[in-house]
Amino acid sequence: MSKLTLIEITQDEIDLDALLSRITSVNTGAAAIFTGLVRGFTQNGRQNVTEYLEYEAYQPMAEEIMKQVAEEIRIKWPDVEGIALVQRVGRLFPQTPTVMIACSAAHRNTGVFEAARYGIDRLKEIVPVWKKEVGPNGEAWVEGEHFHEIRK
Amino acid sequence: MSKLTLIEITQDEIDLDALLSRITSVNTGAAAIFTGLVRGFTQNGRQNVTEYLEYEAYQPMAEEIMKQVAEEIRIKWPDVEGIALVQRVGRLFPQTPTVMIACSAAHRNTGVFEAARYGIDRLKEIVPVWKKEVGPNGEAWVEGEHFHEIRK
Amino acid sequence: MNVKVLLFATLRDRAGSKFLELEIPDAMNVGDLKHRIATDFPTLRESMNSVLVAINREYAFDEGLIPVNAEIAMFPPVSGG
Amino acid sequence: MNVKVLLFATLRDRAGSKFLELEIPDAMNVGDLKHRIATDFPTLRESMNSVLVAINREYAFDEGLIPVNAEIAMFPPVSGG
Repeated sequence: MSKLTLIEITQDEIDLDALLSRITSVNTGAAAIFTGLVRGFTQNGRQNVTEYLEYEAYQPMAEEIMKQVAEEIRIKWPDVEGIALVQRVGRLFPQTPTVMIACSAAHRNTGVFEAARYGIDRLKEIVPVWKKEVGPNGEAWVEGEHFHEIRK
Repeated sequence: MSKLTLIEITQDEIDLDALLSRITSVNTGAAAIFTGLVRGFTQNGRQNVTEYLEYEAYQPMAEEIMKQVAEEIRIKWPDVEGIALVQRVGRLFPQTPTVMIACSAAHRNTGVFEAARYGIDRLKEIVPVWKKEVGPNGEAWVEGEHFHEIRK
Repeated sequence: MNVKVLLFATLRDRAGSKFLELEIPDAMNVGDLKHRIATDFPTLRESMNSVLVAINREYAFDEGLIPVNAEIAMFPPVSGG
Repeated sequence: MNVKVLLFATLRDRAGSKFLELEIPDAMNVGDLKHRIATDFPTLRESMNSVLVAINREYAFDEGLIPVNAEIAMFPPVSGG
């Protein structure tokens, strides 16, 4: 069993196929992947148009915390073999993947779905990354799902 | 809300990024993807090496049943927006993705993980596709997880 | 009436052909068709115990009647994914 | 001792700087450092209510003491993904 862990904070486009291949071994039969994308149009009480999101990370700590999340997954789902956690940063436009979590294993009944779900939940909870939303009415930092301030 | 459904039986390589983009709209914020891959090495009681798998489909019926699976997903998880179900056929070597299910939605708490899981379970249960395993000791049709006959 | 039965996977290999052609009475049901094939095609006899049957690309049960001009297919339990 | 506090997101914008430098007593704890910043940097006062603090790239609580030569960071609740 090959335990491959891939952690990345990157400015580059997320290439799901390439990332998956990096956590695939000759034993891999199944992979569950989650990806989050920039929404161009949201409704939080009011209708809201996003031109782009600007992501920033406290990179060295974010990488440490992402490793910690991968270790948590390994303890909870020991049959998971490959884990990839990738956060893209920089200016990201609607319909662009911003984050990906992939968990691979020999079979699908090994917790790969639950592990990927856990991974994205934990990432959004504790990894030091922030996004600022820029739209026609100005820009706003997004903090824990609510808008903290709006400036033009 | 854009309800995009993509059903494909193909000889071509599965390109997760391209397929995802085809079920992504300006409302999409999350996607759960499952992919199955050819294992090169398995243990079903005995150790077993796979050179390749040969997949075949009863294509027109397989497409109909895949559409039916997508409709089942829409009934069970009405917040799912995009659904892709792709089965690759032909000669597939170890570490190659053979199948993909992707479910996209505005947010991750819409059933996208459960829907992708349901999709692959149903596909493996009812879609008329078969695989023959070819290895150093001959070839064998795989039928419902057990080997039905071995010939050299 | 004359019917053509498409075969897949092990069934095709055992029959040595991608389909069977046979003459059946009108309004025969699926179960009787399976019996008939088990009798007429000895290499397929064993397969008829676990065979799946589709009529016009939908799964059919033994009681289902075979309509005129139907697309009939027989195959083993599926193993895709 | 002299410490440097890295700032991110809203905190950086409000301070108008990527970091703060200040002189603190040895063995000051995180809670006291937050109070000190709220006093010395009025634009960050409100942020100190919900700020997260990391010492050497690990989350730190108010009771945690600030070691010598620590990498200290302050930032708002995370919003990545």
